[in-house]
Amino acid sequence: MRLTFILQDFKKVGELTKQYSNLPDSYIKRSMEQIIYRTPDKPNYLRRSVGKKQIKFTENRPWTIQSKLENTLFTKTPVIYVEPIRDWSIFKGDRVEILVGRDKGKQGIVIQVIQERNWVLVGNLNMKITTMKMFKRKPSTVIREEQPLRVTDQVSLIDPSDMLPCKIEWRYTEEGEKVRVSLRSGRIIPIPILAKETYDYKTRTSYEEKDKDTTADVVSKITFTPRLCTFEMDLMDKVGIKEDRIPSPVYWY
Amino acid sequence: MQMKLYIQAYYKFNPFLSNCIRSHFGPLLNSPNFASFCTTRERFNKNLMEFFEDKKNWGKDEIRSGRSWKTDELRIKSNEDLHKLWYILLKEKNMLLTMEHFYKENYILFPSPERIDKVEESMKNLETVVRERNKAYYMLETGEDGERPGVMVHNAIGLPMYHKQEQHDIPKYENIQWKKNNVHEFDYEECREFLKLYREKIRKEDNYRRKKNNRYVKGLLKRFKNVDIDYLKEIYPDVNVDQYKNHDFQIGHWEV
Amino acid sequence: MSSRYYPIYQIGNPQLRIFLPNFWMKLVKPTEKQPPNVVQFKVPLAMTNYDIKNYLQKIYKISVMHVSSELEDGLIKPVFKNGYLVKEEDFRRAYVTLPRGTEFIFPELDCEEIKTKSEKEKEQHLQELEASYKKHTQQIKGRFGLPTWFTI
Amino acid sequence: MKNFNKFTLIWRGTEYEKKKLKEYPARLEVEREHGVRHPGYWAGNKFVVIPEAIPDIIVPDLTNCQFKPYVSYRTPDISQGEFTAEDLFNEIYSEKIENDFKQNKLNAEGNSLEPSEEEKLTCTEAFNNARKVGSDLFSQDRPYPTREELLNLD
Repeated sequence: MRLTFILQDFKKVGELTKQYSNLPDSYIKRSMEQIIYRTPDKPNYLRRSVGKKQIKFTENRPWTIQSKLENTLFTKTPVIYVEPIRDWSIFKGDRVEILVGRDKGKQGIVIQVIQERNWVLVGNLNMKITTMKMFKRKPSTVIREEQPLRVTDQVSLIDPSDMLPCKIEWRYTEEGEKVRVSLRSGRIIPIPILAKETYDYKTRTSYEEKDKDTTADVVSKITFTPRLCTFEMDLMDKVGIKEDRIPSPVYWY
Repeated sequence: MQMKLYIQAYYKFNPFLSNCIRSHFGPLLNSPNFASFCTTRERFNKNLMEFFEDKKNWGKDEIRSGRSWKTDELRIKSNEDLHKLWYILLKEKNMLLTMEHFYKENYILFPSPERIDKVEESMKNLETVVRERNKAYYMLETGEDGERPGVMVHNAIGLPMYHKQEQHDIPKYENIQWKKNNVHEFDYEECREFLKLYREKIRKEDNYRRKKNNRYVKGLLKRFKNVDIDYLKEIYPDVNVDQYKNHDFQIGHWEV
Repeated sequence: MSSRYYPIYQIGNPQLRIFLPNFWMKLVKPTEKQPPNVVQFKVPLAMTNYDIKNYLQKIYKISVMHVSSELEDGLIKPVFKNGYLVKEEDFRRAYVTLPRGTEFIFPELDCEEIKTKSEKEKEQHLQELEASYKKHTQQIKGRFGLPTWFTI
Repeated sequence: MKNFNKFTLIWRGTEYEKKKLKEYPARLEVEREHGVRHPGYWAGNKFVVIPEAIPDIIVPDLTNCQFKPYVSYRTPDISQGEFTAEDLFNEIYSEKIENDFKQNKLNAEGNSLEPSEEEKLTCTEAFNNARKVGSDLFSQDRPYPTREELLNLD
């Protein structure tokens, strides 16, 4: 797991969300920005584009349709102040105490991390209740949704030794591993297994291989042996094409 | 065997006599050796249907797939394997593009479009590995990198531009036509005013960005009490953070 | 066959060979009525007719009799109502004729099935909700406001 | 939209418009570059095809190929550095040079007295061998000028 990351810009997608989604960077970028026109890649054009490049990050992930509906072309994106954090310390699956609001003092487990806004969702706590009204003689329903909590001051990690909230620090062990340590008791708080979970698999070994996936044995097989030839020369030998004509010299300019 | 070859040759040069041949040598033609010359409807449909996805996946909301190939994984593979993989990826890309168009025409969302990016990424990685190998050979034997060269030159207006060089059969000083079309020199006195304004534009943009950062840092200090100031200085080196740290109107509602 | 640089030809030069072609091809439903052995493709602008023929014959093993292609402009359309115009990318449309007697029928998607599938799921969910609501109302007949566990 | 004016015109329109275009030939000179590379040359109005210039694709046999377009997440992490000229040298020449040095088969200049086939290759021969293939050439992506390059224009 990559723990060393820097959220340098408030416009960028967080590293943890990328890790969870397992999507290529180019796709996230493509789905986020709504560009209407881009100048062609030719020397007589400067690199310009027309369209919307920023979006407002919310609980909806930036590549989904919901976020596209929120950020249409002609909506203004407000400036959102996000406190920069050097080392992210709360992960999915952590036990956490809420310090603010209606559920103050209750403990719960983190379901989701929204790194772009320094937010965290705690399971079955800090809920908002909304009623969907009657429509076409259908019965009305009540929906409960978790509301986000700020990582920096609205939530704190729990020390496993006495189950009370504590402040933490990142330190190195003798073996060189980077670990979280609670300042009060000096105990290591291990990173939960749920933090490694992604959209496609729970753990790597339990991943189900799909129809169009190359198996692990084929990928990790070494077949390359260096020879004094280029890629094309090697293939010509293998296919069995012989060529004697030598190209005449040219001027490059 | 001779009979087969004879029919093959005959059929090859007279494709429109197929009916006559089929009536006589029908069972022979259906053998696998004749597959390349077979003109039944099934045969062609099969090959063209490679442009489409498997029919069992049609109309699904989501089609799961693995990740793209990394450069480190491709560096292990031999040239022959890379050659084969390229064509597999190319076929997959063509299939995805046709399916994307196909769904678009029917007004339905294309399921999991990130597959296109995955395939393109692995094609890009494969190309870099091939280029590395070619470069190693050329640098060892000839001392040059064997690729198409390019140079940074100045435009006729005076702006820097990357020129990708081309092959020619006559030297540069003889080629008058090329000189007319490609001007890589500029008169400084003529372009002076334009360049002055262009520089001003860049500096104005920089200034705008700096001011924006300043405003943002002010806002951060106003809202959050325990900001990591050393880290803030690292991220925004242009902004004078100490100036805003203890400013009067930046202090928030909390007790000092 | 690729968007990379081809070396120029001078007399006595070797054959131009391409190992890693990077042009794409889209099979497209024909816009107008056509004979059954003609197939339409969308290809990049830089592709020639020779390229298209070789591409299909060697990579997909399809025997091609004739290829003709034409350039087509991308659609010009407004971004929103009465807004500014934007042009999509240009492309080349290729008409490929297969040998006589062969046919290619363009497959069709059952759009209605897919569209109704999601609606059906929604309806099912609502029906279940309605059933549970009816059950609930019958249980607490005559004593509204009391919780559900307050029954025998 | 500003950029819309940048798109160039092509020959189309009614007869009246075409006549007008003929009066102002400056507009006709503008042509779009499609990037098409014709396999041949123009002799007057006739196009002569050169069979060597028609690109020939070399396709491998894909039957019984175990590769597929995606990779399963089960694969262990593989780390392999870039393949450089130094690696190639170590693989091909270094052993022979060591052996020759031990057996005193080296010149005063450092060349071996009994050179192998690879050592006999000259610079131009090696270059010609590589270009004999007649393949297309890779090129670097066009770098965009940096801010410093744009500011220091002299």
